[in-house]
Amino acid sequence: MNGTDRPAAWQSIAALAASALLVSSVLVVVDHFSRPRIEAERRAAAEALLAQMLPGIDYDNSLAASFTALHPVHAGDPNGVYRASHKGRPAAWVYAVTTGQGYGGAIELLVGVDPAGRITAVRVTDHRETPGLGDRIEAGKSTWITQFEGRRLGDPPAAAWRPNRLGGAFETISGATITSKAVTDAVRRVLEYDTAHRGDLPAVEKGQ
Amino acid sequence: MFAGIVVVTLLALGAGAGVLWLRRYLADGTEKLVAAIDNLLPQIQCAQCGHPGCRAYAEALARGATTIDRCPPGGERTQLALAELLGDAPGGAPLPSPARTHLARIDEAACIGCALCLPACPVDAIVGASGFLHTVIAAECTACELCLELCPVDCIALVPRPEHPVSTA
Amino acid sequence: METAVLIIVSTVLANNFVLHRFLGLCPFLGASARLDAARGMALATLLVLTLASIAGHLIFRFLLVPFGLEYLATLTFILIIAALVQAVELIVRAISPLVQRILGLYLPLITTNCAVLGVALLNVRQQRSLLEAAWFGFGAGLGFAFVLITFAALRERTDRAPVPAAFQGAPLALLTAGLMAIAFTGFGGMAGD
Amino acid sequence: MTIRHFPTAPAPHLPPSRDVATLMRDVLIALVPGIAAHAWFFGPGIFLQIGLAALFALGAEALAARWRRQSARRLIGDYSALVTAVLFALSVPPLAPWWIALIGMVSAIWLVKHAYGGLGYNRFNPAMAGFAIVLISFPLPMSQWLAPAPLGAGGTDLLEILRAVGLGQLPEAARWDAISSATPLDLLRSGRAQNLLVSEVRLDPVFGDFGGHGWEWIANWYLAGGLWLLYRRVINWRVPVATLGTTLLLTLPFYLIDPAAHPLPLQHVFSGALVLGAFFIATDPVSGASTPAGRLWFGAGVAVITLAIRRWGNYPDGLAFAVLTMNALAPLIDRYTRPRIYGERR
Amino acid sequence: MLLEHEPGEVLHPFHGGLRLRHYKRQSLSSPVSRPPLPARLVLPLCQHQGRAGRLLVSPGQRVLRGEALTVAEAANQVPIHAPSSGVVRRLEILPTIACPEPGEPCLEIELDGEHRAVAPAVPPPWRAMSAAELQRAIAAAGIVGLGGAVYPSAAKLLAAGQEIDTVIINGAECEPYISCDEALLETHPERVLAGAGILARAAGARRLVIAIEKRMRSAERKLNARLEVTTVPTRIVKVPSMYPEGGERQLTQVLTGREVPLGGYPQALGLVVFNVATAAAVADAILDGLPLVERIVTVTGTGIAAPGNRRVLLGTPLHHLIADCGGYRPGAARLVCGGPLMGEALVHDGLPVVKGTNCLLVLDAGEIADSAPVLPCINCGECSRVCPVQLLPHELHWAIRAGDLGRAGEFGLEACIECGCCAQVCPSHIPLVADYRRGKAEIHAERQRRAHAERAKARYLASQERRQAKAAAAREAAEAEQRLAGDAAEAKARIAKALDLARQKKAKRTPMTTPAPSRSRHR
Amino acid sequence: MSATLPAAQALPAKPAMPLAAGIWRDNPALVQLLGLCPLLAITTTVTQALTLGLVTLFTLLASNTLVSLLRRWLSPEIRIAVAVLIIAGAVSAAEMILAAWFHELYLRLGIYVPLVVTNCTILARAEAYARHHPPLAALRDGAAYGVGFLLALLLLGTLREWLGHGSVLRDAELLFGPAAAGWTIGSVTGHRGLLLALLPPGAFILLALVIAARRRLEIRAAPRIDATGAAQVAR
Ligand SMILES: Cc1cc2nc3c(=O)[nH]c(=O)nc-3n(C[C@H](O)[C@H](O)[C@H](O)COP(=O)(O)O)c2cc1C
Ligand SMILES: Cc1cc2nc3c(=O)[nH]c(=O)nc-3n(C[C@H](O)[C@H](O)[C@H](O)COP(=O)(O)O)c2cc1C
Ligand SMILES: Cc1cc2nc3c(=O)[nH]c(=O)nc-3n(C[C@H](O)[C@H](O)[C@H](O)COP(=O)(O)O)c2cc1C
Ligand SMILES: Cc1cc2nc3c(=O)[nH]c(=O)nc-3n(C[C@H](O)[C@H](O)[C@H](O)CO)c2cc1C
Ligand code: SF4
Ligand code: SF4
Ligand code: SF4
Ligand code: SF4
Ligand code: FES
Repeated sequence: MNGTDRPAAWQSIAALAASALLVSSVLVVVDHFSRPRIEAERRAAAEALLAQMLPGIDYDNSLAASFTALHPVHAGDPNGVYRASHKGRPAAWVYAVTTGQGYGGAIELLVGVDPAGRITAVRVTDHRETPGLGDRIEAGKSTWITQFEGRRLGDPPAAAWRPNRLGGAFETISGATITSKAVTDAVRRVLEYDTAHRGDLPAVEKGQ
Repeated sequence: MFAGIVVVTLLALGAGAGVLWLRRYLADGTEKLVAAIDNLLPQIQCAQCGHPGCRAYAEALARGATTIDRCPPGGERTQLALAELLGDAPGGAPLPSPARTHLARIDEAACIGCALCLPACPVDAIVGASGFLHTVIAAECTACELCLELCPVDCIALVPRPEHPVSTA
Repeated sequence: METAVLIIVSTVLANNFVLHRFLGLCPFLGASARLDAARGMALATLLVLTLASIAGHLIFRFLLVPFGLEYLATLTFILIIAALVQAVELIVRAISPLVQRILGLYLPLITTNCAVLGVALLNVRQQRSLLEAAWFGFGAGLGFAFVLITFAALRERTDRAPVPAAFQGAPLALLTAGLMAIAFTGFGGMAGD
Repeated sequence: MTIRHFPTAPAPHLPPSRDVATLMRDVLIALVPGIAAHAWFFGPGIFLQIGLAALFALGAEALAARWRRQSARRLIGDYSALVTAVLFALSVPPLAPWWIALIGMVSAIWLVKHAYGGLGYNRFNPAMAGFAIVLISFPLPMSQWLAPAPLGAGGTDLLEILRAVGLGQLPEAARWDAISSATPLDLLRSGRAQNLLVSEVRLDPVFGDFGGHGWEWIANWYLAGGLWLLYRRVINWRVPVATLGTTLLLTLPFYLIDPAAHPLPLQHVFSGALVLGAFFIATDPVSGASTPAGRLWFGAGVAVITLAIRRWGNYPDGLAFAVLTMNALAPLIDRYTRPRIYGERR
Repeated sequence: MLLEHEPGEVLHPFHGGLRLRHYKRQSLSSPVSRPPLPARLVLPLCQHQGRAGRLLVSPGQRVLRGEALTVAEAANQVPIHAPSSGVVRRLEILPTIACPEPGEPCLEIELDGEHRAVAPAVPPPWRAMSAAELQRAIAAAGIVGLGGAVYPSAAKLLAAGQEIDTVIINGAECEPYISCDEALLETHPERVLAGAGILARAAGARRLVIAIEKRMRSAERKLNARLEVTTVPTRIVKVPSMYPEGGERQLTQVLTGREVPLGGYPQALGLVVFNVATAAAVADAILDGLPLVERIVTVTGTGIAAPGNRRVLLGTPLHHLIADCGGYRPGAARLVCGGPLMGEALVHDGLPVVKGTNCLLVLDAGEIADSAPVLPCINCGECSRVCPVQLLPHELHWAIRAGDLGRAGEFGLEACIECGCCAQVCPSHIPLVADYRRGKAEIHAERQRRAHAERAKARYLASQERRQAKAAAAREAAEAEQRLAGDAAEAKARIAKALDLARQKKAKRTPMTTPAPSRSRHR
Repeated sequence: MSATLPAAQALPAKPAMPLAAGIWRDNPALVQLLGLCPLLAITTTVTQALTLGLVTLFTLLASNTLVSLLRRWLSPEIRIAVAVLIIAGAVSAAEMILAAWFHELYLRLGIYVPLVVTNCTILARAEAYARHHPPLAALRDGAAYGVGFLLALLLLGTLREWLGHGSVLRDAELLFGPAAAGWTIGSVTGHRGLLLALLPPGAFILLALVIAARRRLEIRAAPRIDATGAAQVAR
């Protein structure tokens, strides 16, 4: 560190710090301009998925903010719920549930239910099923998952809440009977839970 | 808002200072590396690498002051071994060594016994004394060629080593 | 402990960093031509990945989050990784010149190994705790080391085969990586991500 | 007296005792009983699959020979492509459409074998790599198995088989009952997911005495063929013994502790591809380990991974993946299991 | 070292090996005879592992049978003797079995057909001789191992500091076709026993084990009938026929259950192994004063009209010998010196018989494997299953093909005994042993280079030191005499100039045309 | 923090025809095998490939220009450290912009956007070229190599999307706005393609085939480049 052509240690550090200063200044500016938009986008993205769950339902609260964790007692009980409200009155419920009966492991689902107990939509949020077979439960991969819309307990009757491959009323994904059954079962369980416990759920508070 | 600038700058300062501090306070283990490199060199001591002897070349390599392709006697073999040790890519191929195949021979009829070649041989392979005939010890000559240019009567030449030395008397 | 096992099964087998997450491919291809080189690289990366995972977590939690500076994660992480790599190199050199000889060459290369930055960023995005982050970094390193060493031993054999000209070198290495990835597909589903 | 000249050659100067083509031919012969049993239980579809796979494999081999400027006759004459084709065909469902064989064989022969330099140089088992590639790419046709003969009516009709394989149309009548039926391993898995007891799962008619119905008999015939290969010294005892032994060893404790929740160890051995794999697939010399101890490790590894995938993985059977994984590890295993040299102190 | 059992009391297995069909009957059916004297003999000066001795004769000189032609002056030298009487014609480089191209220094003797011998120096009774005297006598008779290794037999006994406890006589002739040892045992069992006894005494051993193959029943009977000839306790052991049981390491393991240490010799275990023919040659030398000038050679194979064993003078041309065995059959396609597994194919039959020549094998086209194409190694592991040294022959093959000698060394290349088992069973028909020979030669050359470099380094350091000392002395002297410090600087300048000149010359020699590294290592 | 560049990455500067070098002869992805992680990870659709390619191009341009501008002030001690800082800054800026205006794409690309920092091509261009050349030349060099990388991404993206999904340019609206929704060629849903192409093993294998094909073209064009020569070209 003593030759004339090599800078002293403090000089190197200073140069480094100076460039760090410059670079971070630029980033601070970029952040200043992009931050509001990013946050808006982030919120919108979170809402968008939940909004998919409630087609045709009017609500005026933030679904993402309305989440309440539930404590499953039995296997198949939902582990959380989003509550939609319209003008202060409950408009719909979106249950989050996990079933362990998938082919490759746990399948996580959202099940939307309207006040009449009818399913508004079902979406898979996470799963480990075989690509090409079980993964057709994803909305983006096939329309299979939409067949639950409008169904409710009793329609079809409880005995027929299973894939047609197993003698039920629902379509089966070919080559993935197990997956189909797991999802069908899980949806039925949510409806049963909804019927039994909806009254116990806390109401949507103001400002949520 | 300025927190970002401060944090990054401080971090850069801290990291830079820390590394420099470490560098200053910790010794390094170059010695062993030099020994390892030296061990791979052909020990012909011909100085064709531009350093006075193999050890000096090893030191230069350990410092990173030169490249691994400077030793012609070592040839491709040495270069690959050095590349392996030092993690460099083998570069241009140096000239292959004549060492295995050749040795210096003094034409005894022409030698005038000037002894000029004596000090040039890095491995003391030339025996003789001023005014007497000189010879090269075949077993020791590394064919480095250092002696060739020094002979005033051009009596030293590199010749192929006899392949099957027949040891009949 | 169970988390640790799950994380390690996941990072080594089911979601291997190199074969399924595509992190650290440059050294995977670059340092796998010889087995001993691969061993050195594997060890060095294992060390740095674990340390970087922890350091990244600490910086994020105690420096960036309190000031709302999450957007500076990339910048600060790369800074800290580079310093870390240098520091590790210097310390190793001081403690044992021998280990330095084994690791020394590879340490500087690690700065540009995207697995290191990747592991720090993934920790943040997947909101791991400090302990989880440490295991994750370690598991990622193990996964990297495992496939790197295996791959290097394989390449010692493929290198001596009469491979068609168009496939020599990189294409064959990538093909091999692809077949290893196929083999590892079997482990899919064995652990979460 | 004139001096007479002779052409020279390196020692030894005895006629060779065996050659590669004989080895491969022996493997093919040893597979015959198993194939016959397969046809008996699952109908003649298997012959069609073997024919198609062989056709594509030899075609691919011939083209590769042309590109690599080698003699196609010599390449095909070593029969190794045929072995690859037959083992592949035995792994796919008998009603799989023809392009499964095409894609599987072309990738096996070109990508897995010739890109690496051809016979002797491939680092992965071509048949298993080809199988894994089509399994991952086309899970649907690859998971549609026929029920074994006494259980299902469909599938044995030649015309329907031709339609299924040629056009990808599954037989109408049999669509739900005989085709796409779960194999015993599938049932064990789904049973476990639903917390059923093994005894309950085993009530399903696809189960036989100790393996899957039909499957167990096919496996028995593979076993017979495998033993013949052992007798002929085509394969070394270490890989099959290690594979099957490890399977039994690993599953026995579970069964002893809780027979209701865990299948009989023999069940593990005789369902799926384990017997075929232990004698014919894990024994592929080229892509396997070659040291004596290494072969034991290789076989044990195949068994452990197969069982782990059956238990925790995404696929009902894991043999192909297990073999491929161990293929990748084989050079490393070889490296660390060098036998002690005569006179060497350890 | 205590052994649980005496050597040969209990037999032990060795790893690998081959059970081969033997084709010995063909050559054993006729008695051992002598071919007629040839017109001239060609004697390579060096017929063993080591160096030739100093030449004692000059062209034109007349020599008698048994007369020494060279004399040993160092431990690794062994003399040769004239097998018959005649005139030394020339000393020239001539093709030999060891070096067919270009050849090695040989003496050519034109025989006079009289076959006159030197008057045998009447040897003292051997029981009166000390071990050292016996060793000297064995050395002077030019005796080397006739089992194939042609290592000087006396040198084996000299092995410093090692107590020899048992002498093993190796009659386990395990290669197919070769039958010269069995023929010897059949015709001269007492010679073998006598030689064995002398060797035991020369070695200071207290036990003798004679190992023969299981099927040599009649030889066993004959040996047992004459056991009194030896003077130490003697055990005749029949070992199962399993190639390469005749290898001394394998034989040691079979007889004692112990392995010869890697890189060592049986002497390390207190054993020394000699071939039966070596023992008989010792008897000839010590009892009759006849040095090693002839040996029994098996001439056999499907390409030979009348296979048989012949007692042949060293230096006899091979074609002379073959003619004596009825000549070639029509299909003869390959001429091999040695057995089918270890033997070397010869280019022509004009080469002379030497001490190590135990068998001439002529095979017809149907029996050789030329038609079988060489395929790549399929990793089948058969080779390692049969390798008696427990090597991984295919790994050696890969390492050598890849030019990675270090790797080959790690895998034990130098422990390979070149028995050929691996190549015999290889389904891909890879000539593995040829690879190993090449690899060993390269390792040997590399080791020579290394040793040379080490010496050069030492000499360089010494010269540096001396020069510095001289420079320092010169400086001191200069200072003392108040002269300009000229010498040292001048010397330095001279060296610098030398370096410069060399470098310039180097530069002139460029541009370099060396090809780039040839192996394609992708990275 | 001055990491030494490995020899193989400090590439010789070839001033002539930078565009040809960047795209074909020294293509950073296909020949130098740099930045393979993003190349393999995100090329399941053309849209993603294009986005990441543009981010990389942007970063290369920014870093090459800035390093070239600063080249007189950068001492060897800190040169690389500063270059890394600049690159990280550029990438962070790009990341924020992406997050703000192309949020869905930002989510899909995940950590591979910030990982552009560790794409060695960028540092290699800064080290090998930008620090010796004036800004305009450095810019041109950055453009050549950036476009080369972008084209490799696009090629692999097209192959994988086409084989795996049976479409090209699906989800284009995420990058180009709603108007692009109709740009998709081929079917969007329901197609059962070669699933392997979309999965990690397929990515490796397809890249291997692309590189082999490129190699083959090269061997064809110059028949005298033998096997070893070709192997050396592609490290
Ligand atoms: C490679 C492979 C992947 C599979 N993946 C799934 C899956 O994701 N979901 C599922 O329910 N079954 C899966 N299976 C199980 C089979 O498809 C099984 O035959 C099925 O559960 C029963 O057949 P079916 O659905 O046609 O009646 C898979 C099977 C294989 C061979
Ligand atoms: C593979 C192999 C086979 C051998 N076979 C025999 C044999 O059959 N008979 C024999 O006497 N020596 C055989 N030898 C030589 C022995 O190892 C040993 O050198 C010899 O018996 C020592 O006796 P000698 O020095 O008297 O020749 C063989 C060597 C090798 C490497
Ligand atoms: C099915 C089978 C199992 C065997 N198991 C063993 C065993 O466990 N241990 C053993 O030493 N030999 C066993 N053998 C004997 C071997 O075939 C062989 O004789 C011996 O182990 C040497 O093997 P190698 O020639 O491959 O080295 C077995 C043979 C067979 C056919
Ligand atoms: C005992 C034995 C088992 C074999 N097993 C396989 C196999 O599982 N898969 C395969 O493709 N080829 C197999 N082959 C054939 C051949 O070895 C294989 O195609 C090579 O990998 C091609 O280089 C086998 C050959 C033998 C002798
Ligand atoms: S060129 Fe090689 S041999 Fe000569 S001095 Fe230099 S290092 Fe030694
Ligand atoms: S004799 Fe000449 S060529 Fe030989 S080592 Fe000495 S100086 Fe070099
Ligand atoms: S020749 Fe060497 S490697 Fe081959 S079997 Fe004999 S000892 Fe083993
Ligand atoms: S016997 Fe031949 S083919 Fe088999 S492993 Fe040995 S060398 Fe390879
Ligand atoms: S791009 Fe991931 S390590 Fe280089």
